[in-house]
Amino acid sequence: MDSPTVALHESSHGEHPSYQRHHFVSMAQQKESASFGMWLFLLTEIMFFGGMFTAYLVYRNWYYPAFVAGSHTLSIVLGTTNTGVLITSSFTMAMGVWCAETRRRGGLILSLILTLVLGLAFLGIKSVEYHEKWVQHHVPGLRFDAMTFVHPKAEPGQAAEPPLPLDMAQHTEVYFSLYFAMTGMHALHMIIGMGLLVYMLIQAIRGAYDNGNIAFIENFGLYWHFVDIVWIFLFPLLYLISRHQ
Amino acid sequence: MSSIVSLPDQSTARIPKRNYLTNENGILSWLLTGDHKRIAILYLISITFFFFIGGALAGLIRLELLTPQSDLMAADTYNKVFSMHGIVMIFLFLVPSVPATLGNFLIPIMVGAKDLAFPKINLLSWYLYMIGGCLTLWAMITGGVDTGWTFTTPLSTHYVNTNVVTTGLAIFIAGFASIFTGLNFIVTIHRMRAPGMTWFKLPLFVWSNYAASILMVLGTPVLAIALVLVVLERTIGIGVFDPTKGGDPLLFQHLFWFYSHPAVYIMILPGMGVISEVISTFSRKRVFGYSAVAFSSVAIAVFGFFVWEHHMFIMGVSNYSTLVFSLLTMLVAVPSAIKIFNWAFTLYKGSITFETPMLYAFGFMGLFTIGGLTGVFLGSSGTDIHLTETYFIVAHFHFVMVGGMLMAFLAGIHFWWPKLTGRMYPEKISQLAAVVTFIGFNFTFFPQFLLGMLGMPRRYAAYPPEFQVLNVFSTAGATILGVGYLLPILYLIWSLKYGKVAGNNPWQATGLEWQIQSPPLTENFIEIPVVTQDAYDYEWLERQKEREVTQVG
Amino acid sequence: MDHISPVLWQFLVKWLTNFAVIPPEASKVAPQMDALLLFMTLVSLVGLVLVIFLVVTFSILYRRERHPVATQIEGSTLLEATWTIIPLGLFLVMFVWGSVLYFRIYTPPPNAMQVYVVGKQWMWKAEHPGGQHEINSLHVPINQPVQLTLISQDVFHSFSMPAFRVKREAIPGRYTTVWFEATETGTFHLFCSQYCGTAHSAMIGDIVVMSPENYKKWLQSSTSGVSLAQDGERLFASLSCSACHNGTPGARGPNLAGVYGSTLTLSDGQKVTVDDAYLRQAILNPSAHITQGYSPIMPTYQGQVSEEGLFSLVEYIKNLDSNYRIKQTTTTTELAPVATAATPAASPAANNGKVSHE
Amino acid sequence: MSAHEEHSSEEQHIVSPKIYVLIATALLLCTALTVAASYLELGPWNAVVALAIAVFKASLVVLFFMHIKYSSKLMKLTVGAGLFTFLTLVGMSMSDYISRAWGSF
Repeated sequence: MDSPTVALHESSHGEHPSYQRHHFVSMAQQKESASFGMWLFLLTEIMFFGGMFTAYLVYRNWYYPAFVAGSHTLSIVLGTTNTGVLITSSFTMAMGVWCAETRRRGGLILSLILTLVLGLAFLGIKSVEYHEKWVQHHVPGLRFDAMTFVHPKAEPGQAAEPPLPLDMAQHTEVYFSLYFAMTGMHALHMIIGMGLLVYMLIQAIRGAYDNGNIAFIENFGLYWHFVDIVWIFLFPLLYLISRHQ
Repeated sequence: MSSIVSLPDQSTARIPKRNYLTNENGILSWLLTGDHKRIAILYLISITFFFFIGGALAGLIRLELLTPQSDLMAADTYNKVFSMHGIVMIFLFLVPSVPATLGNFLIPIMVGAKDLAFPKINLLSWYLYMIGGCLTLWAMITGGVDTGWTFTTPLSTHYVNTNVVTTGLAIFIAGFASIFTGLNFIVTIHRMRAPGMTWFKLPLFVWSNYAASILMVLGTPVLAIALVLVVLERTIGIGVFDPTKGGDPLLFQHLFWFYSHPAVYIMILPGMGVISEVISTFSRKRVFGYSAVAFSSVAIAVFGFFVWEHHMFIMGVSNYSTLVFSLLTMLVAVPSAIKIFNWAFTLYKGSITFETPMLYAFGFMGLFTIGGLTGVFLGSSGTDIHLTETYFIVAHFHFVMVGGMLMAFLAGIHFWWPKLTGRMYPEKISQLAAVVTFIGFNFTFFPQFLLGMLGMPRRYAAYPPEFQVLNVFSTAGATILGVGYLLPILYLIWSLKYGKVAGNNPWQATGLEWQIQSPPLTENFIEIPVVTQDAYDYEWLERQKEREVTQVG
Repeated sequence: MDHISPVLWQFLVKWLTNFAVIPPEASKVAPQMDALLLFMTLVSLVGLVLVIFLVVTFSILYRRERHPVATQIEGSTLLEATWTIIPLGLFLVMFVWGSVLYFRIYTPPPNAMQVYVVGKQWMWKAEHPGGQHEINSLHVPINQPVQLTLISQDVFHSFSMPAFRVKREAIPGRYTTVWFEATETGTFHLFCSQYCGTAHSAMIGDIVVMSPENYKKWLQSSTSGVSLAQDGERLFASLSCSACHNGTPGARGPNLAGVYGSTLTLSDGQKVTVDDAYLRQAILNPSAHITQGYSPIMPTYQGQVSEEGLFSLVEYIKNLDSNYRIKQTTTTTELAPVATAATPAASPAANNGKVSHE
Repeated sequence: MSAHEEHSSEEQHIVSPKIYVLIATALLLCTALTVAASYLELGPWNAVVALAIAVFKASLVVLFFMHIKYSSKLMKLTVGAGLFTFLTLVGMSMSDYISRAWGSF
C-alpha cells in the first residue's frame, strides 16, 4: 500500500457511544488516554510533594532532636485515627469505582457519600490538630514560641517531654514549617477532592454515570488514592519520629 | 538562485473555503474553542505580545548600559527592568514559544490525529497562561519586582518589598499552563498516533517536543513548590529557607534549579525539532542518523535532570558534589554536539536551497554551536569560578536562548506560515530580516563574552568606565537586532492579506501536515491516514506526485 | 577621518589602545585559569570553524543548481561514533582540568594569611587579624597566600576578583573560604557579583596589592589599636564565656586552648575537625556540638553577637595558648617583623597563621 | 507500537471487591504495625522500618486500588518514571548535603 493519506475506515468500531469525543478513534483510546493523562498529572503531584520531602530529609538530618520534640507534640491518637479514616475513604472510593464499573448506581452513591463523610472527618480531625497547635504557640511565623520546648509542660497523665536547649528549640520552627506546609498542601488536595466528590455525587444521583461513561470517577479515584499515598508517607515521617524516647 | 517552492497558479488558486479559520466566526468561537490549531493561534498572538514587552524591557536595559553611570534610570528601576525582562522572556515567551504555538498546531497533525488528547485542558492551559501573564503585567505596573528571575532567597523572602508574591503566583499559574501543554503532548504522542505511525516514523519535531514535554511535566511542579514556599515564607513567615530560623537558603536554589536547568532544555529542544524539519526539507534529504537525533533529544531530557547544581558551583555546595555535577554536565553537552554534526551532514549530498527558514536554521547552527560550547566553559567547575555571574553567562544563555531558540522559532514560523495561514510570506524581505537578525545578534551579544572574560558582573546598573566601549557595541547591535525582530511582524501581518496563496505543500515537504490543505480543516484529516512511509521520505513524495499526475491525466 | 563623528572616533581609539580580552593576570592561579580558558577557546574555535566549514562547503557543493537530486543517506554509525567520542573525550579533559583548578582555588594552603570578610547590603567589610578594618577595599601583600573567610549578614553576595580569577559567594549563616596569592602590585577591581538588591552595582571596591614594605606601613597606619583576637578576648569576657571555658580543672566547659585544628569527639560519637565554621556553629548552635564528656548547658549566642564579633571570637580561640592569653604574634606590632623578614620571598610561609600554630 | 489496535481489544479489568477488602485490611494492619514499631527502640532502624512499611502500603495502593497491577506496560513505566525523577531530586540534592560534611576547605 503506497497511499498513506487514504483513509482507514473504522468499521471495526461500528457505532460510537454518545460520550465519545470526536477526535478519538475508539472508546478504548479515549479511556486509555484519560487515565494516562491522569497518571501524568499524578507524576507532577509526586514532584510537587517531592520538593517538600527533600526539604524534610535535609532538616531532619540537621535538627533531629528538634524534629523528635516537634513530632512528640502531635497527637498519635488523632494521627493514627486520621490514617485509618483516610485509608477507609480510599477503600470506599475504590468500591465506588467498582460500583460505577458494574453500573450499581445505589452502591456508587453510597460509596461517594461515605468517601465524602470520611474526607470531612479527616479534615475535621486535622483542624482539631491545627487548633491545638495554635493554642500551643506552635504555628511558625504567626504564633510561635520556642520556649515551650525549653520548658515543656507536662500533659495530664503523662511525663513531661525532656527539655531542649534553646538553640535546638528554635529549630522546631523548621519542623513545624514543614509540618504545616506538607499537611497544609495535603489538606488543600483533600479540599479540592471534596469539591469534586460533591460534583460527582450530584451527577451520580442524576444518573449521569449509568451509561458507562465513568472515566471521571475512575480518574478521580486515582487522584484520591494518590492523596492517600501522600498521607501514608506523611504519617510516619511527621508523627512517628522516635516515639520510644 | 533556484528554490523548491512550488506554488499553485496564483490566478486560479484560492484559499480553501472551509478551514479551521473560517469554520466558526465570532470572538467566542475563538475564546471557547477546543481546536488545537486555534489555541495555537491564540498562543501565538499572546506570546508575541509578551515577546515585545520583554523586548522593550531589553531595549531599556541596553540603553541604560550605554553609559557607565546609572543615568537613564535609578538602580532600583534598572533592577526591576531586568527582573521583569527575565521573567517575561523566560516564563511567558521562551517556555511556551515553540511547543504552545507550533507544537500545539502541528503535533496532532504530524502524528495523524484529529486533535490533542484533551482539547479542553489545552484551552485551560492558554487561560492559565493568560492569567499568569496578566498577573505578571499587574505586578509590573503596580511597582514591579526586583529579585531577578531567580527569586534568590533570602533576598526575595525578607529583603525586598516589591511584588514578589504576585509574581510568584503568576509564575505558579503559568507553570501549570506549561504542565498541561506537556501532559497533552505526551498523551497524544503515545495514544493518538495514526495506524502505521510507529515511533521511528515520527518526525523529529515530535520527538523533541516529546522530550521537552517530559521535562515540563516532571520539572515544573518542583518550581511550583519552591515558589509556594517562598510565598509562604514571605507572607506568614514559615522557616524553610530562612537562615535566621535554621533553614538553608541553598535548598531553595536546589529546588529552583531542579526545574530551571531542565527549563533550558524545555526551551531549546522544541527549537531543535524545528531545525531538523527545516534542514531536511530544504536539502531534500532524510535527516542524517535519524535515530541518533531522536535519541539525543531523549538523552538531553534525561541527563537534563542531573546537572542543575552547576548553577551553584561557587555558592558553597560541597566540592564532591561539584565534581559529580560537573562531570554530568559534560555528558549532557555531548548529545547537542551529536545533533549539530548530524544536521551538518544532512546537507551532505543534499539538494540545498536557501529559503528564509533555512537561513534562520543556518543562523541557529552557528549561534547554538557558540552557545553550547561556551556552556562547557561554565560546566567545567574551574573556569566557572571566573566566568559565572559575569556577562559571559549572559552572553552564553542569550546565544542559546535567543540565538538558538528564537532563531528556531522564527525558522519555524516562516516554515509553517503557509500551513498556518494558507499564504506565503514575502521571500526577499524575510531573507533580509534573517540576515539582519543574525548580524544584529552577533553584534549585541558577542561583546558580552569579552565583557564577561574581563569580569564585568551581570545585573549591574552602573559599571566601571573601562567596560563602556564594549557596552556601546552591544547596545548598537541591539538596535539592529530590534529592527530584525520588527520586520517579520510587519511583513507577516502584511502577508495575511497580500501574501501569495500557498497551496497544500509549497516546500514539497514530507510531513503529514503538508499532505492536507492549508489552512487545515478543523478536524485536520477527513479520514485518518494510514502511514506506510518513513519520516523524510522524499522518494515516496515523488511517487505520490507522479501518481497524482497520472490519475489526473 | 572627518566623516566619523569625533565622539565615536575617540571611542574607537580608546578601545583599541586599551583593548584586552582578559583582565590583568595578578594572581598565581590566574595564568593557570587562562591556560585552561585558552585551551577551551581553541577547542571551541576548532569546533565552530569545523561546523561552519561543513555547512558552507556542503551549501556550495550541494546547492540545488549544482546537485539537483539529493542522494538519500541513512546515516553512518562510524561517523556518528566519531563525533560522539571526540567531543566526549575533549569535554572530559576539560572536566578533569577544570576540577583540578576548582579544588586548587577552593583549598587554601595551610600557611595562608587570614582575612575575614563580612558582606552586607551593600558593602564589604574586611577585617584583618591585626585589627585593621576596611570597607569596600582589601589591602594585601604581594606573593603571600591570603585566605578569605566570608560570610554574609543578610543575602547572598559574591566576592569577585576578576584580576585574580577568583570569586566566592558570601552566604548567610555559613562560612565560605577562598584563597589567592597576588603576584602583581596595583589596584584591582572588587565586585559583588551575586545580585543582592537595589545598590548591587554600588557594592564594588578596590583590591590593593602592595609590596611587603608598603603593606607593613599600611598595617601600621590603619591599625585600630585592638587586634581581632584582643577584641575577641574582650567579647569572651563580656559574654561570660570565660565562666565555663577557663581551662581550669573541673571547668564546666571544655578547654579551648589549642582546640583549633584538633579533632573532637562529640557527644553523639561524631568526630569533627575544629575549624572556623565549626567554632561559629558551636557558638550559635551549641547543643548540636557538645564535646564528649560535657553536659549540654551552654546557651546559644544567636542574636547576641554580630558576624564581626563572631570573627573576633573565632580569631581569639584560634590564638589561645594554654594559659588563656593570646599569643603576641597576632598583634600589629609583632606582625611587622615577620613580614619584613630577611628572606620574605623565600619564606612566605613565615606569617602569623603559621607561627601561631606552633 | 501503535496505540489503539493493541488496547481496543484489551478488556477493562474489574478488580473484585474482595481484593479491595483484603487490601484495606492489610493497610489498616500496617498502620497499626508502623505505630507499634515506632515505640520500639531500634536506633537508626526505626526510620528504615517506618519507611519500609510506608513504601509497602503505598505499593499496595498503587498496585490494587489504582489498578497498576492490571494496567499496560506504559502505565507501569509511567509510575516508574515518576519514582525515578523523585529519587533523582532527593538523591542528587542529598549528594550535596551529605558530602558537605566530608571535607572542610
